Amino acid sequence: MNTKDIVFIALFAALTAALGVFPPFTLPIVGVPITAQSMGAMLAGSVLGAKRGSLALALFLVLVAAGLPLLAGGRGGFAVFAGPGGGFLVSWILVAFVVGLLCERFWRNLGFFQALGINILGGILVLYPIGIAWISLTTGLSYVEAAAGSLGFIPGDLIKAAIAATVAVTVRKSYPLIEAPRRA
Amino acid sequence: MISAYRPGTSPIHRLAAGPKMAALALAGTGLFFVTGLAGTALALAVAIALYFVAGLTLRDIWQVLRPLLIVMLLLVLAHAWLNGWEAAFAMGMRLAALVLLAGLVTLTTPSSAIMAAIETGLQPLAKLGVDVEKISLALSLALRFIPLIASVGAEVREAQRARGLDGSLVALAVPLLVRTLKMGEDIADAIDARGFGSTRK
Amino acid sequence: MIRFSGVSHRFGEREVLKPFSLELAERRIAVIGANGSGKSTFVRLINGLLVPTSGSVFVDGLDTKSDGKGVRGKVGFVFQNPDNQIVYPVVEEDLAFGLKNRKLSKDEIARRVETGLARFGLSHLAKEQTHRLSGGEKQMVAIAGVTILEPEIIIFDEPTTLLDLRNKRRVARTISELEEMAIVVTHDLDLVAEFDRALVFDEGGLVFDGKPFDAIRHYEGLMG
Amino acid sequence: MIRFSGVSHRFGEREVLKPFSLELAERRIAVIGANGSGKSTFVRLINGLLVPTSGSVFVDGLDTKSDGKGVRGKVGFVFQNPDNQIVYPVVEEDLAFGLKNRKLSKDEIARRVETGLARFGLSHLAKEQTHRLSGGEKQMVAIAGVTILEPEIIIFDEPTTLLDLRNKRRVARTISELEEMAIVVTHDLDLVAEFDRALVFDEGGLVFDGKPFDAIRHYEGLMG
Ligand SMILES: Nc1ncnc2c1ncn2[C@@H]1O[C@H](COP(=O)(O)OP(=O)(O)OP(=O)(O)O)[C@@H](O)[C@H]1O
Ligand SMILES: Nc1ncnc2c1ncn2[C@@H]1O[C@H](COP(=O)(O)OP(=O)(O)OP(=O)(O)O)[C@@H](O)[C@H]1O
Ligand SMILES: O=C(O)CCCC[C@@H]1SC[C@@H]2NC(=O)N[C@@H]21
Ligand SMILES: [Mg+2]
Ligand SMILES: [Mg+2]
Repeated sequence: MNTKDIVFIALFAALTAALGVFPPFTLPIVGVPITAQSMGAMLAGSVLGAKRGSLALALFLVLVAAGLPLLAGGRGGFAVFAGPGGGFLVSWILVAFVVGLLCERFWRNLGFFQALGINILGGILVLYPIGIAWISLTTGLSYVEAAAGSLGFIPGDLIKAAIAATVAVTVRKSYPLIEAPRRA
Repeated sequence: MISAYRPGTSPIHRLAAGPKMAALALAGTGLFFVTGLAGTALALAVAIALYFVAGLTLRDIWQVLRPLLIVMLLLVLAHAWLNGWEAAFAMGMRLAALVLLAGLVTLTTPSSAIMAAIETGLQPLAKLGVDVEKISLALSLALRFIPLIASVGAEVREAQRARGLDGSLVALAVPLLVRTLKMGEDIADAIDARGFGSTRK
Repeated sequence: MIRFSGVSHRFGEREVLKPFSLELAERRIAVIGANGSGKSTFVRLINGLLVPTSGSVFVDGLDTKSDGKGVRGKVGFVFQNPDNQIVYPVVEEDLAFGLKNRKLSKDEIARRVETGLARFGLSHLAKEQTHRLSGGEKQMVAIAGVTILEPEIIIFDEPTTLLDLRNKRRVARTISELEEMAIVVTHDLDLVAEFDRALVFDEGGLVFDGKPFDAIRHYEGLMG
Repeated sequence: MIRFSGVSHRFGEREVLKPFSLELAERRIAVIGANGSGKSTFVRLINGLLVPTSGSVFVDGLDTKSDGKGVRGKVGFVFQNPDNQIVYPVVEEDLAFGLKNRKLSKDEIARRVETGLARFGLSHLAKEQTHRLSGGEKQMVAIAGVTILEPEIIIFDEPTTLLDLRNKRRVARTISELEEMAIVVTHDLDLVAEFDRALVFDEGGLVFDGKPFDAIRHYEGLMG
C-alpha cells in the first residue's frame, strides 16, 4: 500500500462524508433515513476496487464512531450504530468490497449496464438482508415488517446505482485506478 | 462543520479523550441492558446533568437532539403501536441518552484530540504488523479532504453556474470525481516529497 | 453598468469587505491589492456567485440577489485556479460545455469550438485529457471556455498566472481586443497599466479608485 | 550535485523530454521556458517523483530510481498549486507534518514550527484552518512547510504565482537567503535575474544553458 493508495482511501472516506450535505429523509416505521451517503460505498468500490474501496468506508465509519458529526444531518458517535440504521452502516464496507471485486473482475469490458448491475447487486441485494435484519433486531419489528418498511429505499438506491455506474465508466476511461486481473 | 467542539475548562473538558471515548463506549453498551422506564429515565437525567457539569446549556442539548428528533418520534410511535407505550418511552429515553452522551464527547473534545486518541488506541496493533503511521495519516487526510472536496464541489458548481448550468447533480459528479482524483495524485506526490513512507512505484 | 449600493460582506464572524458604494462603467477595469484583501470576494459579488451579506449589487439593473441566473448570462468569469474552471475531462468537450447550456445546434457548437481553440492556440490539444495538461495549458483552456460564450462583461481573476510570455501576451491582447467590458484582478501590474480605471483594495477596504498609474503607485506604497 | 545521464521521458506515446545529459552544481539555478515545454517534468525527475523512461538521474551519487527515499530526504519540493501541497487541516499541523516523518521530538517540532511560522509572517495564522486561507496565504504555508525541513536542495515550481508584491519579495528574499541549493521554475523573469545559471526548455528540449541574462534573451527570442 503506497502513499497514493492511502490518499485515495482518505479521499473516498471524505467523499462519503461530503455526500452528507444532502439532508436525510427518515422513513417512517423503520426509522432509517434515505441518504446520499450510501452512494459513497458504491463509488468507492467502482473507482478504487475491493481493497481500497472497503478500507475507505471503514475509515469513514471509524471517524463517525469517533463522534465526528459526518452522517447526514450532522450525526455521529457510537449511538448511530446501535440505532436501526447500524446494520446498513457497517455493511457499507461490504458493499464497497463486493462492488469493487466485481468491477475488477469485469474491468476489461465494463460498460454502463455491467456497472449498473454490479452496483445494484452490491448496493441492494447484498446490503438489504443484513440491514433489514438489524432493523428487526433493534426495533422489535418482524423481519417481514422491516423489509416492507425498507421498500421505500429502493427508488433512491436505484438512482444512486445509476449515478455510480455513469461515474465508474467515465472515470475508467479518463482515470483508471483499477487493474484488470491478469489472465493466462 | 467538522468540529462541533466548544472550548471550556470543565472537568469533562479536562478529561483525556481516550478515557472519555472508552467511557462512552461502555455506557453505550451498558444502556442496552437497561429496559425499564425508571432505569432509562435515570440514564437520561444523568446525561442531561453532565451537560450542565460541562458548562453547556439547554440550547446545546436541543441542538444535539434536533437532527434525531424525527427518527426518535417515529420509532417511539412504531414501538408503541407494537409493544405498548411503556416500552416505547423507555426506548425513546434510552436512545436520547445515548445520543446525548455521544454528543457530549464531541462537544467537549477537539477533533484533533479524538484523532490522537484513536492513534494511541491503534498503537497495540503496531505489534501485529499494522502500519499505524499510515492509518493515522489516512485519518488526518480524510479530515483535511472533507472541506477540500466540499470546496471543489462548490467550485465546480460555481464554474458550471458561471457558464450557464444551474444545479445538475449528475453533471457535477464526473468532473468532481476526476478533479478529486487528480488532486489526490498531486497530494500523494507532495506527501512523498515531504519525506513520508518509502515505497513508490 | 455595474452598481454596488451599500455593499459589505462577511464570512461568518469575519468582515472581508467593509461597506462601500460604487459604479463601474469603464471598458477596462483593474482590481489590485494585497493577498487576502478581498479582491476575489469583490468580483464574485458581481456575477452573483456570492450575494452580499448587506447591500445590493446590480448589473444592468438586474439585482444579483434575485436574478442570479440572468446576471450570469451577462457576466463571464475566468477563475483564479484553472482547475476549478475546467469541468469536462476532454478539452473540446469542456469548451462545448457552456454552449450546450445555451441550446445551440451541434454544428454551431462544433464551429465555435473550433474557432475558440484556434484563437487561443489550443487546436493541437483538442482531444487531450484536461487534467493532464500543464498549468499554463489549463489556464488557456479556462479562458477559452468563457470567452467562447461571448458575455457582455468578463471578469478575469488572475488570468496570467502560470502563463509563459507568449500566452501572457496572447491573453493581454485578447483582453484588449474584447468588445466586452473586462474586469481584471491581478498581481501582474504590467497587464493593467493601460486600463481605464483601477481599484485598490486593502484589508477589505476600497482604498483607492483612479487611473492605473496612480493606483499602482498607491499599491506600491502600501506594500512598503 | 545533480547529474542527468542520457535522460529522456515520455508519457505514453508522447515524448515530453528529449534525450539530454547535464550536471548541476550551482547554488541558484533557474528553469524557464514555454508552457508545456517540460519544465515541471524536468524538476520532478530530480527528486524521484518521476523516474525517467530512459537514462538515469543521480543526486549526490544516489540514483533516483533505486533510492527515491534517500533522494527525497535531500531534495525538498514546493509545488505549483499550494492546495495540493497542504496535507493537514490546520496551518501549524501542516508545518509539523514533514518534521514528524523525521521522528523529531515534540518540543523540537514545536520549536521549529514556531520559527518557521515567524519566518514567513504566518504566526497569526497558526491555528487557522488551511482551507480558509486565500490563495497567497496558502502559497506561503506551502513554502514554509518545505523549507522547515531544511533539505539540501529545494525545488520551487512557480513559487510566486498568486502572490502580491510583498509576498513576492518575501519569497525572493527567502530564496536568496537560503543556505541550500535552489532550483526555481518560473515565468517571473525578475525573480531569477541574479541567479548563477539558467536553463531554457522548449518543446521538450533543453535549448539553452548559461547565464540568466542571456537565457532570458534566448527565451524572449523563442516567444517571438
Ligand atoms: N469561504 C470563505 N470562508 C471564510 N473566509 C474566507 C472565505 N473565502 C475567503 N475568505 C477570507 O476572506 C479574505 C479575502 O479573500 P479573497 O479571496 O477575496 O482575497 P484576495 O484579495 O482575492 O486574495 P489573493 O490575492 O490571495 O487571491 C481572506 O482573508 C480569506 O481568508
Ligand atoms: N501525467 C501526464 N500524462 C500525460 N502528459 C503529461 C503528463 N504530465 C505532463 N504531461 C504533458 O507533458 C508536457 C510537459 O508538461 P510540463 O508540466 O512538464 O510542462 P511545463 O513546462 O511545466 O509547463 P507550464 O509552464 O505550463 O507549467 C505537457 O504538454 C503536458 O501536457
Ligand atoms: O444513519 C444513516 O445516516 C444511514 C443509515 C443507513 C441508510 C441505509 S443505506 C441503504 C438504504 N438506502 C438509503 O437511502 N438509506 C438506507
Ligand atoms: Mg483572489
Ligand atoms: Mg509546470
